Amino acid sequence: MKFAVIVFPGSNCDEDMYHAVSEVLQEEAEMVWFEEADLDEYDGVLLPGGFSYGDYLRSGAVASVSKVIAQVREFIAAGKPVLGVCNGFQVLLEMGELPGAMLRNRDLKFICREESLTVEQTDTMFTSSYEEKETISLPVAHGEGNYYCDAAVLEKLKENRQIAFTYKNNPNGSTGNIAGITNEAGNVLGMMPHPERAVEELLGNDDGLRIFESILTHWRDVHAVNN
Amino acid sequence: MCKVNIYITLKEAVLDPQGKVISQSLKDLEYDGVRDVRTGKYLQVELADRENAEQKIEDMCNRLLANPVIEDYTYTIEEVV
Amino acid sequence: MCKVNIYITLKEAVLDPQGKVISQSLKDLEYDGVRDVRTGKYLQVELADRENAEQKIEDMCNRLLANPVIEDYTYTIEEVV
Amino acid sequence: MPLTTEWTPEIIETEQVYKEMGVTDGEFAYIKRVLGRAPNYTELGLFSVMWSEHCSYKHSKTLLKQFPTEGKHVLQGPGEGAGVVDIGDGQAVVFKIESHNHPSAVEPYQGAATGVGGILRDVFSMGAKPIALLNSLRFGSLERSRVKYLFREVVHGISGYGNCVGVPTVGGEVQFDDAYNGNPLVNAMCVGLINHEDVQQGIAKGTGNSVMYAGAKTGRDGIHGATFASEELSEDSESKRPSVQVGDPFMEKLLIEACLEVIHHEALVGIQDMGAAGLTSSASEMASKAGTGLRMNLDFVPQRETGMTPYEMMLSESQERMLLVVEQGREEEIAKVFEKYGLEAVTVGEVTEDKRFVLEHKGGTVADVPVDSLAEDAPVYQPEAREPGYYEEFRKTDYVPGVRNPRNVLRALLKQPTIASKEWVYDQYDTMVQTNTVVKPGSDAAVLRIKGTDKAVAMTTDGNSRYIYLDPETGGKIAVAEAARNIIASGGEPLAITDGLNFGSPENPEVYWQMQGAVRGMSGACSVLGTPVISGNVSLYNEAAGGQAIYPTPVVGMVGLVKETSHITTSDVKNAEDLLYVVGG
Ligand SMILES: Nc1ncnc2c1ncn2[C@@H]1O[C@H](COP(=O)(O)OP(=O)(O)O)[C@@H](O)[C@H]1O
Repeated sequence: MKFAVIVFPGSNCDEDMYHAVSEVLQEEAEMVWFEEADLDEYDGVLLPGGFSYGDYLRSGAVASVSKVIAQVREFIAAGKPVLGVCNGFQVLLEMGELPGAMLRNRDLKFICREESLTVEQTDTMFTSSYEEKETISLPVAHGEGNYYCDAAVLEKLKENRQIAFTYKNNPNGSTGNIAGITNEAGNVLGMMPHPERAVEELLGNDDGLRIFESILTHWRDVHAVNN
Repeated sequence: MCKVNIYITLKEAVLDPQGKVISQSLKDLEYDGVRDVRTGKYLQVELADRENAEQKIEDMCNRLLANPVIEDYTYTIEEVV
Repeated sequence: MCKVNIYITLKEAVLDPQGKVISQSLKDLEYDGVRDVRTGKYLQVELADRENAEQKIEDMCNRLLANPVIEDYTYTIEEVV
Repeated sequence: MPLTTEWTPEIIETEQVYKEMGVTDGEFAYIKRVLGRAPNYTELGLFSVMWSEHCSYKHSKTLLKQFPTEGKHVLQGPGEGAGVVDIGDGQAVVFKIESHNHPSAVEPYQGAATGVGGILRDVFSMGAKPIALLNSLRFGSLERSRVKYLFREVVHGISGYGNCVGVPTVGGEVQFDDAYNGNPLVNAMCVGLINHEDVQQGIAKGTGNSVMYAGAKTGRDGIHGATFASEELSEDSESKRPSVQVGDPFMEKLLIEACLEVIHHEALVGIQDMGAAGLTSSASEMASKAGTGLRMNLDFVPQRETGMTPYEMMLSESQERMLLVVEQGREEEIAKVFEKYGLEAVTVGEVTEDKRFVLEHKGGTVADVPVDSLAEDAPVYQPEAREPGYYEEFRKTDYVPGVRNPRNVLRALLKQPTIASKEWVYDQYDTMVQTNTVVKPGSDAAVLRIKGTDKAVAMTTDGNSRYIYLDPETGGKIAVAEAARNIIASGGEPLAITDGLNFGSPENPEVYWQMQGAVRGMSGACSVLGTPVISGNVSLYNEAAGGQAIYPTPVVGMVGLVKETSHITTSDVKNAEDLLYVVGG
């Protein structure tokens, strides 16, 4: 499977994402500068964390109207997997590919620490390697991770089973304790916690690896069928 | 040339923790009459041209400057000669 | 009661990195006439009392809301009955 | 005479305008001798910043000479942007500490943020990829609302800048004491990783080569910052407030990427950041180090504001700027690298043979001085030292703490902000970005693995200013020893240190006595432990309005090598019923 890690000016978890996929998962990955992108040759798109365009104006806002975005939309429309982590999630929200918006953390501070999460959905291409309702731990690192949507949208997210992860101890004020959601079609996952920071025992946590393994498993299944 | 002032505020339904913190700090500083504080953004945009400014500005706000899920905006235009 | 609108802007000589990025992004979106963007804060403060509002607001701005080292502020007061 | 007008040489002399710029009568006479005439306003500006304490170390040079600076691992000692230490396999670590005390006292968010930005540039201008940030902070009593505000905003500024550029902040220390009520200390340290062959130098070699300016445009911000940093804080600082700069971490991130790419370009001859004293210090130091001269046309300097004078451009401390020397005729190639990141790189001058520093503006020559006179000939002072009365007093008493109820004492100690958990601080720092952080804040030293190897580096900042106040020499030893213990307890072997010397006015003999003692103690400990000093920073005149000096506060930043990741050890208790031992004195 071949992943594209999209690099916006200011992205800073791009190399971490690349490392997780290429060194740890041992799959093919390339860093793709937002201006030079041709996404046709990739099987999965990873929107990394960081501070695209310095997070000026609103996190992810400027990136969401930048050059590569039209191609990302096509990629999504084609049903291929797109994972947005932290700033990547914010970009997906600003693009309108996922519902809701991100506000500043309730306590107005950046927070960086491990958080306990509940895996709410396991029948997605991103979470199939987890157990339903399993508790996992992933690091968060964000200043604007307070997920907002109105009651109607929240209802719909629940109904469609789009909530992938929730926080056990809501660190930022997110509506419905939401840590990650998928789109209706199920091929886009946006999440604030950083799975790519939790893929190695040496760094104390590898709970995040199974997200990448799930994507890979799904891709292999689809491919096996197609072949 | 014209100068546009854009005021972006959080929708009323959206909590404004920063506003609350400021409001509390003002009370701590013993400004008794403070009832409520809401925070927003103020953008000053200079356009080369007055023509179609309204339309351009609204377009910019909808596409980039404001996020309609959480924010409202208003603006004023000042012609400069 | 009165509503006060406070506009806090960076002093002219102070760098505004946000404004620069926004301005560039608008240009990339082909809004050609954009000459300059400066960003600031917009605060809406509700006071119980119109009396001495000017003095109170200036005092608040100097002490807490604005940092005179890098920011300027202006405000308008609207009486509400 | 206010500095808002650019006075003529005659008025500068007769009205002693130079004093406003911190130049003494003696120094002015010396400048006149060097030039054979009175300096014009721009030239005086150049001398005043280059001869400020911050740039010239005129009151501390003789002390710094005492530090051991050589050792088998040292590849580059003091003298460049940062020091370089070998860690095997053709790799090295690059590190330095830098203070931003005065700016942080007046605009804590930006002061701290730009402090982080500055130390990052010192490291990546050496060609190293910044892999970690640390800091060392001192504040007054948290009971004071102003101190609370400073504390909150400084931490916010460090996190705002460091998190955005994507360099993890992995360690630091915070101490609260009334001694810092009027003058907080904000020291930032950066550690970078580099391959030996990539180490850059800030030199302007090769007559005819081009001098290029890259990064942010120059504005009027921070004019006279270096002079400002070399004075006591006073009521007058209010009027100098616009001298605070605003940082743009987004620009810095792009600059890091572009510079780490450009160092592999063979057309690059030298590179240096524009730190304190901006264009003046970077340009004159690069030429002076190479034994060349430099001619710049200021019309080409990218300017953020209109109508800037040569004086303003040369003294501006606008952030996120770099100066490069590039082979003649290959400027385009270099500019292309920056362009990819949306950055501007333009030619502003050339390297000359005549060892002069010449500035042109609007068709005329606006400054022409010997380059070494700026960068090397600053006066060196040997201040007077006097043992303070308190020291004699302290030595007479034999203090024995009276502990009646150990439980209460322990509780009271744990409640001290200086001792209590610093989670509130480091939770706001991205400690994990770059995914190398094996040991995060909260243990003895931070430990980062080096990808592609089984090695790791341990790093820490330490310094207990109370000890140093009570006995500078012993306190200085303790600071180095504590840092070494932290490294060793984490599984590392101490390699070298960077030091941040924060003191009051060196012109106060009692303060100078503290400086002497602390440096003697640190030097001694460094020699014994085999950890040479490879870089550092001096921040003097840390005094509140009214002349109350801070505690003498040298800070030690130490880096160690962990040979195998299996050696990494953390300080937390692992299992119930494990035995605890006390080892050593
Ligand atoms: N206290 C110190 N101990 C050792 N070296 C020092 C000390 N202070 C400054 N230096 C060294 O002197 C050189 C110049 O320092 P400085 O002017 O602070 O650097 P920069 O111009 O990069 O800010 C640097 O190489 C620095 O490491």
